[in-house]
Amino acid sequence: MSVDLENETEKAAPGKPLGDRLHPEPRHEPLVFERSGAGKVGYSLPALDVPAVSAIPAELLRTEIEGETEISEVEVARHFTRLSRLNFSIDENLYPLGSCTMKHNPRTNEEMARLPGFAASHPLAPEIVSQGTLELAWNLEQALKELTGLSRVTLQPAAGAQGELAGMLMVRAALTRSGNPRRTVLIPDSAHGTNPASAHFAGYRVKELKSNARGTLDLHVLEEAMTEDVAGLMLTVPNTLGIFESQILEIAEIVHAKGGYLYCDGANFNSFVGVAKPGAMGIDVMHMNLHKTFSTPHGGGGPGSGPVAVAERLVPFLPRPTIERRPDGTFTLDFDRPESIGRLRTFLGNYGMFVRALAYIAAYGNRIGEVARGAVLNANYIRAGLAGLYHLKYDAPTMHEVVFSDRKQAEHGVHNGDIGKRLMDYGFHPPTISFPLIVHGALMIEPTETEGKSGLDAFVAAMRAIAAEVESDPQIVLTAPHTTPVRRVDEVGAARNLVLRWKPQAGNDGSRDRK
Amino acid sequence: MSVDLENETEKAAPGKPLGDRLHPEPRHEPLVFERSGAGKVGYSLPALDVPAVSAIPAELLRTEIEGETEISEVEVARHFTRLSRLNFSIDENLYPLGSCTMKHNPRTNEEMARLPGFAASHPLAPEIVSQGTLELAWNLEQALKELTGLSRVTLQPAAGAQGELAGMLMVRAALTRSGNPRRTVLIPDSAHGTNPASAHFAGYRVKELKSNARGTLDLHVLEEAMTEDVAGLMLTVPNTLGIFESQILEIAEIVHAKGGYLYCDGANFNSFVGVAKPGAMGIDVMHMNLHKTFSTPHGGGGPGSGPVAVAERLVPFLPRPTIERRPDGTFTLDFDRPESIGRLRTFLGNYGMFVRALAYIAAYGNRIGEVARGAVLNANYIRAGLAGLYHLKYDAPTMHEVVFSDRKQAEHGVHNGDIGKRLMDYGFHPPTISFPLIVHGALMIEPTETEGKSGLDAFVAAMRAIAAEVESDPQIVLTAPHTTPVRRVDEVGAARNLVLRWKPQAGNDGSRDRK
Amino acid sequence: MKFLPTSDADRAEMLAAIGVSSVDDLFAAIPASVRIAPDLPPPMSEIEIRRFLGGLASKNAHARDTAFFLGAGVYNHYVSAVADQMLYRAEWLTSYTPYQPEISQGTLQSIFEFQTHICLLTAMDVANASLYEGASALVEGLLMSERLVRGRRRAVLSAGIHPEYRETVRTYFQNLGLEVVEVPLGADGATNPAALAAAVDDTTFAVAVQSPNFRGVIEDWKTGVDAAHARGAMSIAVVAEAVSLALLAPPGEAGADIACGEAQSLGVPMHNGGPLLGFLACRTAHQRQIPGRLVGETRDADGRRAFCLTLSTREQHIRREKATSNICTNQGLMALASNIHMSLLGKKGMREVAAQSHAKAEYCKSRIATIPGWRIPDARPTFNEFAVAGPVPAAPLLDRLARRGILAGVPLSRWDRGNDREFLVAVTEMNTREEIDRLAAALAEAA
Amino acid sequence: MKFLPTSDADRAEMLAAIGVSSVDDLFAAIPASVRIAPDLPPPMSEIEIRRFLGGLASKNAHARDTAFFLGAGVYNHYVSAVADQMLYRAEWLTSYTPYQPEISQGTLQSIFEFQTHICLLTAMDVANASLYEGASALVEGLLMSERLVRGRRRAVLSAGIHPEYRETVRTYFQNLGLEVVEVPLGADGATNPAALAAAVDDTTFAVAVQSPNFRGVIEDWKTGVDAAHARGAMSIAVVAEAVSLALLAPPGEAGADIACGEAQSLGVPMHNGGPLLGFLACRTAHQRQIPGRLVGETRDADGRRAFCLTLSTREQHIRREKATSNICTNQGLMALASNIHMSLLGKKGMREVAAQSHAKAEYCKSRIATIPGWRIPDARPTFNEFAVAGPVPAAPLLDRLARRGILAGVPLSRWDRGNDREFLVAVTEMNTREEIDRLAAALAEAA
Ligand SMILES: Cc1ncc(COP(=O)(O)O)c(C=O)c1O
Ligand SMILES: Cc1ncc(COP(=O)(O)O)c(C=O)c1O
Repeated sequence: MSVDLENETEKAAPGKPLGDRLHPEPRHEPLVFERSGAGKVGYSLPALDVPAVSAIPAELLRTEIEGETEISEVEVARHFTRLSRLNFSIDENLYPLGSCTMKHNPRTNEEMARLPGFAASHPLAPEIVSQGTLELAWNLEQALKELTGLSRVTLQPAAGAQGELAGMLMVRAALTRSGNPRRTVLIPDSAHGTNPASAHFAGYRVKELKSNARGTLDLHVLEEAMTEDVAGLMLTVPNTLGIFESQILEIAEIVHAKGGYLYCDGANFNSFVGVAKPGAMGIDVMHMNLHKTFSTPHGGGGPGSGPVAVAERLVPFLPRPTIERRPDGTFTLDFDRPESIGRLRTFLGNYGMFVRALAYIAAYGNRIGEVARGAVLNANYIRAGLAGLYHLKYDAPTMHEVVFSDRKQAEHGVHNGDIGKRLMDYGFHPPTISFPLIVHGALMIEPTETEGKSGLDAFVAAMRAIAAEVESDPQIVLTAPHTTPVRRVDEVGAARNLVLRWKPQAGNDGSRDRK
Repeated sequence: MSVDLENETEKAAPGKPLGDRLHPEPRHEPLVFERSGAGKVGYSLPALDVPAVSAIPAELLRTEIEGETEISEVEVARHFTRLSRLNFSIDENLYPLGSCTMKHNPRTNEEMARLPGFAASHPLAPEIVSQGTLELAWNLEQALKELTGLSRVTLQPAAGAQGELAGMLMVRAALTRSGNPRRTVLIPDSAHGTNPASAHFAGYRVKELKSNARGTLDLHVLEEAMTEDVAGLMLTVPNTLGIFESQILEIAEIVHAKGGYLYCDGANFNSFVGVAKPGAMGIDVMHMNLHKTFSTPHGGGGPGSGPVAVAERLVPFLPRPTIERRPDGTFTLDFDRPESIGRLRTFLGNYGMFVRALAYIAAYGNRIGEVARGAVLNANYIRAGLAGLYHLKYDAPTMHEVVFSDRKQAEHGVHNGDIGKRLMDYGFHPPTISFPLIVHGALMIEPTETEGKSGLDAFVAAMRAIAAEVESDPQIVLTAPHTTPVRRVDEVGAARNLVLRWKPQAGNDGSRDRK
Repeated sequence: MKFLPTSDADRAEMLAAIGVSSVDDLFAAIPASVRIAPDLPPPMSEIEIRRFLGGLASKNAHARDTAFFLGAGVYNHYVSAVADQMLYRAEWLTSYTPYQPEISQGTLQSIFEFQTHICLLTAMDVANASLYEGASALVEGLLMSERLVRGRRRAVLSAGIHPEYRETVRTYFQNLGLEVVEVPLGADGATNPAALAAAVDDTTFAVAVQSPNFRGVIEDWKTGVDAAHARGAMSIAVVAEAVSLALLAPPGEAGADIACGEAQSLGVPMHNGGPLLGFLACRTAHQRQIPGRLVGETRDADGRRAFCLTLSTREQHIRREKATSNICTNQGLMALASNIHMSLLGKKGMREVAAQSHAKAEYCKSRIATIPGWRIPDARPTFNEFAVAGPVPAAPLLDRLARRGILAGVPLSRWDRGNDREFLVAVTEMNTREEIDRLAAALAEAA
Repeated sequence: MKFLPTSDADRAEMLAAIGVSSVDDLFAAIPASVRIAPDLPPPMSEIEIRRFLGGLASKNAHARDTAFFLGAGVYNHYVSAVADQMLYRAEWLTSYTPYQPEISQGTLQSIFEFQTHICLLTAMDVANASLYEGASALVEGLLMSERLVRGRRRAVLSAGIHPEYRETVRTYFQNLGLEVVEVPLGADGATNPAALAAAVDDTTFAVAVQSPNFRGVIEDWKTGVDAAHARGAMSIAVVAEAVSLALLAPPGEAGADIACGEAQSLGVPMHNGGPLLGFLACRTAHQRQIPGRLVGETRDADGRRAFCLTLSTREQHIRREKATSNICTNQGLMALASNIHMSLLGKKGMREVAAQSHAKAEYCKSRIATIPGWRIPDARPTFNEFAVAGPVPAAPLLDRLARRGILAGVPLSRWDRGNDREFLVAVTEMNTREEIDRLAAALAEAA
């Protein structure tokens, strides 16, 4: 806006805030229920071509679904298009949400997943007419085996967290067979929250291991904790600080020496996929997030897919069924797995993600290590660009993400959350700020390999500009964002005064938009 | 933005415009060429599986395409997503661009048009493996015949303007066969520019007919002009003022009495489709815009499709080929049409639009008159809402669109273009302002039937608010828009200093973004 | 490589800025012995990927090229092109969990609307943002119940619950010291109220019943509610065919404490069994024990309505091993698809889909019932799926019919080896009378 | 009706506000005698539309389920999923011609980029925003030439120009007092320079030559340019297979005044022959006579780069019968598709597509040339399409092969009844060697 106009309109409508005068349109989109109106319809169905029979006794029937919509297709299309425009996305700009691996989602993969032979197929169709779906899943397992260097893979878990649970249940089953399931699982204090939660749901107590001053695990800390009551260690590789445990081989030895299992949280596999093999590191079991490393889209919070790769000694315990290739080249499901932990969900898993992930792996083939190389290069470039301006608690070598903190900015009363909000004004998504818990005021930045130098430069420039604003103009950062569809949202108020749904009330169903 | 912050940041960074301080991100998207960089690629191809032969002499070969892109898929996806977000669209809000019929585009129709059997089919495949494409086109012709009440339809013209030309060429061919092609075509002064242009390219001189004070054609004006040197009258029904020529039957009689043909510009068919039949009105030939009445998407300027329906006596002259159903129910192309005007383009026409239009007609079926009823209701509702505030030059009954003018606002120095720009700030697309030429300062508003009452109310409220601003605060209107991705664009400068393409220069190919 | 936007010149500049001479230097922390390149084929081009995966896709029978009667937890219902194409939008497809509300209002509002739809359909108070799918949703419902009724270790499940849901419960329960009791179905195909009540005791924390049950039979929610509440246990209503909620009395009205299950049939394609769409709804009193994400309404700094994730102190990223669940990523995009679908269908459409599915299933049932040698074993009313028993082993017959383009049903032997004659037939608004007649004719031939 | 968002209550309120009692009252101006309801079937639901049109689609052979060698103006080239899916975005799909630049910068910048791509490929100075397709693009090029060389009435066309383009020219010319002279091809399949030059005289306003010509033969642009310029006529280069521009010497370098034709093969699916993508490029000196829309670069009120439609005084909405063309709606969305496609392929990819198409065509040619009874009639080099002459009538043979899943080519008898033995075979990067071998084997069988 030009300064002239500011004066001009100030004269014309004194007292009214400038923004309101210039931008009269309410950016607010009513709830779909508030757009409802009696008599409108958004669907069409064929006329019933059989007798309109109901064989259901009246007492088992419901009345009208009070409050449900009556709305036209036109309005629904517009509603969701408008809503979508309130979202930030990878295709808008750099999305450096650490630990989330927000990379480009290839569109071919979307096309493939929507082929009727996949999207309109049914998991319980006879195997003789499902050979393609089985072969695809089998192929994906082979590829993940090769990339992990492990013996077999289950594709069943619906996301990383369910993969963790599956993995720990297999560990427990193996230990149980050896006579003692043990009681404790070791987890470093830098780990993601799903690790302790999953260990808990596998029936274990969690013992937290303190990271050392380099952000990694001290061998003597591990040695001390690693008793014969410990089922295993859940290690994120590289860890959530983006630091690779360079003593990984020693770590594995210590765990194995006590009969434990080394679990790898593979959420960060993007930093070494195709470069190094977890199996060779002594890892016994590892989940992968297809929605991270293998670029299946995050979809605003899923669906994900969390395959788990295991070493030979855990194979008997894999979830049921496994996918097998018969000598004649046909494929079949094997339910006859007596030591299996059972199933974690219905059917084969988030199959649509398998299609996308296999397409992704095929596109890279034996050059998939370039993913990791690009990711690590980019994170290090950002680190170089911001070093000195933001505090780096742990300065060990950075892999795919770098975790700064707000320590310098906090002196001016500005915190990591504020910096994140201000980044929005610069056109970027904030970094992860909610963890790792061991970095107070964390700014966990993961650019991924699908960001080019000019984008990284712009991001670094924005972070530098914000660092300068914190000194010259902290208020602008503290009150950020200024340019987003809504201003800073009251999250405390949301939790205090819970409103978790819309409720039909006389008059608000289809009545005018709420302000 | 809050007033507090304005003061606050003004203190912190005096002199710098507030908007720049709050909104530091340049909203500008570089050209795709400016994102290029040596060594990047955005495609993948299979390895060549035949010998890498070239049989082309060196002098017929080119060197590298200087300036062409080298860019990754990731960047291209982001570039076009970002660019798209600079566009207004129907799915964002009311798009009342008069004469353009910006209605909802059903998504089923997109799905159907992309079926491989249509989108990946070839117009020259043998008819024995193209029966589906032929049958669909034949079906569309039947439906358009029924809706127009005329005898046959050619689907070939690529848009309305080409349909006009096809229609006038048929008129000319018929007259030529009767011995005299005649020299003149009559066109009311309210007509769209394509009418005279098309008449011209059909080899006719144009004689403009002055509209009367009611915005329609006076019978005596027509009678006087309608000599035996006149090939026909090109009439838009209803006309571009949204007014139906209630003397249409008398008009037809006058034209026919002199051996002329009545051409109907059917761009406004949306206002009476399914309600009345042009054939019954005495219309001899009429084009339709599938991208208006039949909801095929406008695509930012096409593709369109402009089928032409004709009365029996023009059938021999239809473009070649026609689509025929054989007695055995199979379909074939008939090229053997000796009196045909020939062809206007390759193949059958914009076939993808046929698929969409047929899907649309099928969805309404015999209830298609509701389209017209809704469109006319909505236009009249807007008229009622704005009457008095904006000047209405012609107050004859309104069909699907209403044409106000800026006469009242011009007294305050505000013109139709300014009002349109200001509407953008209220979240709406401007009305058509470039025509009809007989309304000075026109505001030609066509809401279409796919807009609900709440949207119309919001639009009326915005127009009323602007009318008030024009009196209280004209500057804010004159300098509008204020909230769009770019501010008011210098169109005069563009024409004066023509820059019609990017040019490769040493250093700007892949170099940093231009400001 | 088309997904990598770094030119050679850029890479060189970046390495210089970092201060290393090659990208490999950045991997120094990884022991050399484990740096092993994968043995994979060379990169495949887009054209080859389409051939490769298109070829695999073409080997599968699917709902668009067969007469299709498969169900058993995944149903072939109508999905509008609007819902389908909306998911292509990058703003929905490529965004993350909406941690940052200022730039995620689209996703947040959509989840809020989804939560509302689920509440309206189930007649419950609160619903979460989605769970993985039906089986794990039941697990979460059970674990939530256990937290709410502390000290009890036993869950009573009707055997009418989908067998894969029950198997999943056993997987999750096996190491938590929790016990499952299954109550077999009566001869009429429904849960026997007396048998269910008898299985519940003071150690029972939850009673779960599915309706329509796995055999398609409509259960009375009160059976489970009464049995549970009589002993102070939580009552869980399980739904595997959510379309039924539009026609049948909802669990909330019958007093269920938790309603959970699978909402795939409300707008999500079958996807060969995943991604599906788990849901869980409960009473306000229990909302702080609900697993998974929740979106709440609030205000922004200017006082405008806005939405954000809320009650996250229940979740793993804050409460770690004490969280209500380990779930993190859920089924966001599928919840969006379902929100769009439910919004389009609305009050009347959801009911009409349900009513048509039921009427067509009844027609199908009556056709099969009259074929000599075939019977409908369950006497109780069904919704849109039912068991049939034939004169020949089911699985080989179903294979033969599949080869002829009829996916006639799901053999119960898949979960119950001894039961080799029965299979489930599911019918929806997508089936035509002609297809049903074709199925009946094919079965008649087989008899 | 799901496309109508007006509830009954809304309608009543609206009628009241308008002051009429029924919607029918608003149609009073239309004579009652012509108000006739159409005799159409009842509305079809979305499910039925999918069945109806899906059924029609399934009757057609197409490029994804056959060995595909059809061309003759429409080619089966690779289109990336990025280009395809981008077109779904409402912002591209449902917007109008960008009359209002402040809210149309996306479309405007894309057109500006498209114009640039066309200029780079053709080596011309200026290109427009698109025309309908190749044939009408040639017409526009000719009419533009006539305006620039006032007073001349004759156009000389090589017979190597696509027959449907030539037919279209005759349709447009018939009433404008303009004359067409066609110069037959030489026995080697190329335009004969001497014959062409001889056909040009001082009444000639333009000379048009197509390369690769309709038989696939590569012409030397200089043939047309020299013949035209020798007599002061405009030289028009016609392109029907735009992929060739990435490999062959561009018309601009040879001195052509206008380059025009069909750009479908650069990113637009075949669409059964439409929508396609006409283009026209010219010299700066002639830019004020160019037909169709043009986008120019300019500034906004804040001095930032912006784009807008420009030189609209050439166009019908301002100049009416004196406009450079009657075109209004053009092929906007296809120009976007092509811009995305060309941007993705870029410098290297466009060349590689062209080189692969050529190499595969050469392989195919050499395979067919060795089959007894079959010959390649044209001696001159071809790009990716060529005529073959066989021992049996072409059309029935092509029908037989089509039934076996091989769309082997386009019979020349379609445009030239007497020529019943020849057909055109087009080969692109989409064809595999296996398909080519299959084609050769099938032809060998037929011999
Ligand atoms: C390090 C880490 N571990 C585990 C998870 C859990 O994975 P998911 O969200 O797929 O369940 C995540 C992601 O959110 C993560 O970042
Ligand atoms: C009244 C009228 N006639 C003719 C046309 C030309 O149609 P088209 O743009 O499809 O060529 C238009 C639309 O632009 C129009 O509004």
